[in-house]
Amino acid sequence: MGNSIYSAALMDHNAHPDNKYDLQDATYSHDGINPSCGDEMTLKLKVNDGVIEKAAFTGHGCAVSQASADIMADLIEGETVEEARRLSGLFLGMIQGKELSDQDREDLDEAAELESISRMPARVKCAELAWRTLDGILDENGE
Amino acid sequence: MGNSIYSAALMDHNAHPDNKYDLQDATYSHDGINPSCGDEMTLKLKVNDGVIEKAAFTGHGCAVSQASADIMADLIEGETVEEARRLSGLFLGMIQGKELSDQDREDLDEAAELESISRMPARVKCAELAWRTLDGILDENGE
Amino acid sequence: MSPNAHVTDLTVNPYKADFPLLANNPELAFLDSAATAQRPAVVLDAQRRFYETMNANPLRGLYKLSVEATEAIQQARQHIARFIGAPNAKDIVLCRNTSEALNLVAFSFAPMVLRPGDEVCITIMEHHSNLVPWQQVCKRTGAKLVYMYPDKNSVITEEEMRAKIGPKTKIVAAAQVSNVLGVENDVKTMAKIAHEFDAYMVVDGAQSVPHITVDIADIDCDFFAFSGHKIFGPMGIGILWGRHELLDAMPPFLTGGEMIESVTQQGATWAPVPEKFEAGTQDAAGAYALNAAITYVESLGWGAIEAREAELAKYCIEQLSALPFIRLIGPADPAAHHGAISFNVCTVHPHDVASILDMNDVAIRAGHHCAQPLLAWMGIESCCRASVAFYNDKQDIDKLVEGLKKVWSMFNGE
Amino acid sequence: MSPNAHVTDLTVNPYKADFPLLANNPELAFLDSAATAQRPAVVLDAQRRFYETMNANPLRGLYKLSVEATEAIQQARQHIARFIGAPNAKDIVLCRNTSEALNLVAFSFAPMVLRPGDEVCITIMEHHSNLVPWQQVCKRTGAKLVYMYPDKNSVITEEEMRAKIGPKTKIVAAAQVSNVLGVENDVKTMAKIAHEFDAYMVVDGAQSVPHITVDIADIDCDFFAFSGHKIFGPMGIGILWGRHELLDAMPPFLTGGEMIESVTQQGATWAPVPEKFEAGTQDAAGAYALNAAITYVESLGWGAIEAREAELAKYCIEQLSALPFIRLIGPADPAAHHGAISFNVCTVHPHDVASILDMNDVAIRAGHHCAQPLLAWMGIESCCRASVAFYNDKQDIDKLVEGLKKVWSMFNGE
Ligand SMILES: Cc1ncc(COP(=O)(O)O)c(C=O)c1O
Ligand SMILES: Cc1ncc(COP(=O)(O)O)c(C=O)c1O
Repeated sequence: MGNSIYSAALMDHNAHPDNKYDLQDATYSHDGINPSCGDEMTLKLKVNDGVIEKAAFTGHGCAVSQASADIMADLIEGETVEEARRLSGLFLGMIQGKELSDQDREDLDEAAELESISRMPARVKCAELAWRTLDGILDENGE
Repeated sequence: MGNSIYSAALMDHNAHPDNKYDLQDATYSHDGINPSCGDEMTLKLKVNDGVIEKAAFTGHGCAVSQASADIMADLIEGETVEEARRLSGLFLGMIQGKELSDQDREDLDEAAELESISRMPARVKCAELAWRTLDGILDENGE
Repeated sequence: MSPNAHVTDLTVNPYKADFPLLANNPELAFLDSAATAQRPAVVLDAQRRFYETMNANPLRGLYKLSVEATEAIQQARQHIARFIGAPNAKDIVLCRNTSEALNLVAFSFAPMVLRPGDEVCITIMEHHSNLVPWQQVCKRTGAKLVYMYPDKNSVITEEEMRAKIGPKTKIVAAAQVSNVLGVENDVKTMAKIAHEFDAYMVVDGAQSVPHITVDIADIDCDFFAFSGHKIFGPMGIGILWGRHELLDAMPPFLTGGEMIESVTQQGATWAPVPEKFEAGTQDAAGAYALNAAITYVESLGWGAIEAREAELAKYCIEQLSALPFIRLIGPADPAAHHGAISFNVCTVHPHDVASILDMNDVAIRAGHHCAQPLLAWMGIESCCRASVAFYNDKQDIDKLVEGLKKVWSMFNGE
Repeated sequence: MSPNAHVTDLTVNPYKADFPLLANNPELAFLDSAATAQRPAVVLDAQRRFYETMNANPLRGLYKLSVEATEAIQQARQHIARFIGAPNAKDIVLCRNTSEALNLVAFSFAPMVLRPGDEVCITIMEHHSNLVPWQQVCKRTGAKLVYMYPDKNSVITEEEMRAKIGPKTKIVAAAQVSNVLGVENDVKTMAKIAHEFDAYMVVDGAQSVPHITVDIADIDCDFFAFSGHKIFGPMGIGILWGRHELLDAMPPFLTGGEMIESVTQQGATWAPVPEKFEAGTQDAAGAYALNAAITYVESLGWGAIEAREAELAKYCIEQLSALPFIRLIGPADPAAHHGAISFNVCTVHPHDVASILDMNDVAIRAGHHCAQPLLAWMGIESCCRASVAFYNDKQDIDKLVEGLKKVWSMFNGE
């Protein structure tokens, strides 16, 4: 499974998703769906003064979607809404096959490790689910 | 043009269709159409006491349909309705590729010369038009 | 030695050589034939031969090529009719796929018989293509969509049929073989009960035609649909058979060239069945190649195909049952499976299973299999499906089992 | 010597060798490309390559083959979009043929905008496939079907457009190139006028795409349809392009597998454009081969194709005009012809002409050409049509002329 998408980091986030729980004092909530497989996810954010203080998700999905969501939540917690949007743009670009600069890679941190999924078109939607749901939540709430 | 469908008889009937005119004292009239080309024909019969005293047609069509109609009118004039139906059955069978017996061939007379059209599927409908219209006219009038 | 002994010996595979993709990829275990089958060389040859020797627009021309193209279509209709036991080749309508065929029935036939309050009765195991069109027509006509459910052996019992089909029922529609459970539904009894109530029976044959002998005269249904690409023919061609009186009485669906009798500026009349339902240029090459696919299937013989597929299902289910982390979905009896064998790997999502199997050259499907209502009813979101055809062998199943063991150890290892 | 000098030399034909059917039948003068074109070997190779190396059900699978099949479709969409000047590959909807594409617009889009008393405006020279669907939707919605007529040069003038397109018009639909007259309609001006009145412009590109550079961004139409089989691709695949906002707002047409987002027992939501309009398994092999056909056309270059076809039309019309018994139909100016050249032989029915030409290895079409209202308006029941593509040459035209002389002498000889 050398260059497989199932890296140690991904397997670990999937097995122990620290951010997979029902966030009680969320300000925003949004459902995402991956129609090709029926996987669903509910993303909840606690946003205060333009800063994402907490991010958590529930739902069901494959290891790729679960790990991607968990990594995303880690990444955006403590970031401004604006920065979260930028990171989401970087991530979705990467998954669609855009080259990352070294700076981008640094900014995406662990999320950059999912880059190999861009070469597995069938799994791209799994990796995107959380991030698209993030874009949805921000759009919906005029953030 | 050796074994072509354009026999001398066919060309002659096409050029001089004795039975192509508007029959004035017709008892029955029926329109036939060949949808694949839009050709139309009106067949008129004067039937008296179960005998076809006169048969004539008008309309437009190719040499095959015109000659076939003219030959048919020659053949059925003076025949009983019943006999005309039988002849039509023979003719349509032949055009669809059925073998004729010597007796059948004799009964169909000149119409039997159109047999080669059975090997030209694209022209079968042309040859059939008059005969199908004949069947239609007899059905319609409960003959 | 029975005449079928060699075909049921799964260590021997005389079939793969006929299928270029399989022959060229000996390491591949292709277990997704229920989605689309592979094509034997004779089918690809036929498709090419059409374009190289008889290519012209059928129905339109008066020259030899066009006549040949027209005859290619007529011969295909005749062969397809014989193959499914249809009395008349004229009632074989060329479509794009099963989905389009079923939509044709839903758009053109259903509104003739459905009034507000009437019922359409289908099974919970329908593929979306034999489900969503009925939802839509029920919405348009004010009819109600009623479901039949299988028992614990995946059987829709006669009792269940009689509980759901009744005087309000106008249309009953069911898959002859389920693409998820693999079971054969008793569509003959459904048709009988439907007819007792003057309802019409629509059979989705997409998954039955590739695996069992189909005789629509025996089923006594009113419509039957299937896809060429699932029975080793090309993509882009599907078939609708309908009872002649019904096809005759139905208005056309798609309109345009070839399906008319005559057109004026403000009106049109229609060609007879089947042309009435075939607007525009038909895929004559596809029909010709489908004809070749049926010839190929017949050359193998249904006895051999059914015997080998039964053996494959038996071996596959035995092997999967021996894996403690596999939960089988559908009937436990291998004899009840026709092609499809669905399952899940405990704690591992089907997408991950499929991806990891793919890395091991095993192609299966994972997801909702276009049967979301069935999966929801069974309480699962998705599952894995391995589907077999006669060209599979022991090695394919063994690779599947080996791959599944890897999946399990990756997610639960050490 | 101009770079195109060799292509306009009709005694030289480097193209026939690319087309197996033509290469294998050197005696055949194939002059019916407007009905369906011949396919170059590269297209047949592509179709076969799909089945031999990437055959799987697109969109459904998670394994490599299926991903390749899906990519084959996506790449085809991208190439098709570039080819017709569409801004976004996502708005390329796979259909069976032009007829189905136009029916999709008539069934799914037209009811959104048509109210009783509204008008749909088409030209009298439409193919039945861009005519009967509008008759039908007008009947269903209570709208009126209005016709634009050409002047004596077969031109639909701006004056005529403005006389017929007005505040009541909601949809204007026209062929970019007529399959009978061969003329190019000024669909760009039609679109402009339609938009002045907030109406939508539908262009039938079946006969334009094979002969002229098409740029839908320049035309500024709202929908554009064409068929693969007329542009050297396989049968069974056609394309609808639509403006994204419109496709997005339209309800689906055919429903079933692949076009859904999610399905419950009593309802469903739809996938995004274009999948929303693609129910069931698509002809991925057809899309892949159509992609190859477009690559082939582009490798020849539009300059060369247009130059050669102009020369063919010129030579053909010159030769036919020199026969006193031929009555040409359509514009006298050869430059106005794109592919189709229609005519009649005095006193001889077109069917007989076609049959006799066939005996002389010349394939033309005879009949109403799926344009009965046009023919009725011109006061004829049927006519002959020779249609050329770049792979034709001087010999083809000479054989036609020779054959026509035989026709004449057979019917009027001695
Ligand atoms: C102008 C025009 N429109 C539409 C069509 C219909 O195309 P198809 O038969 O591929 O649906 C044709 C083909 O004959 C045509 O010439
Ligand atoms: C039972 C069943 N019905 C209908 C279909 C739809 O067939 P197609 O995609 O060829 O339209 C399928 C194919 O997956 C199927 O399995």
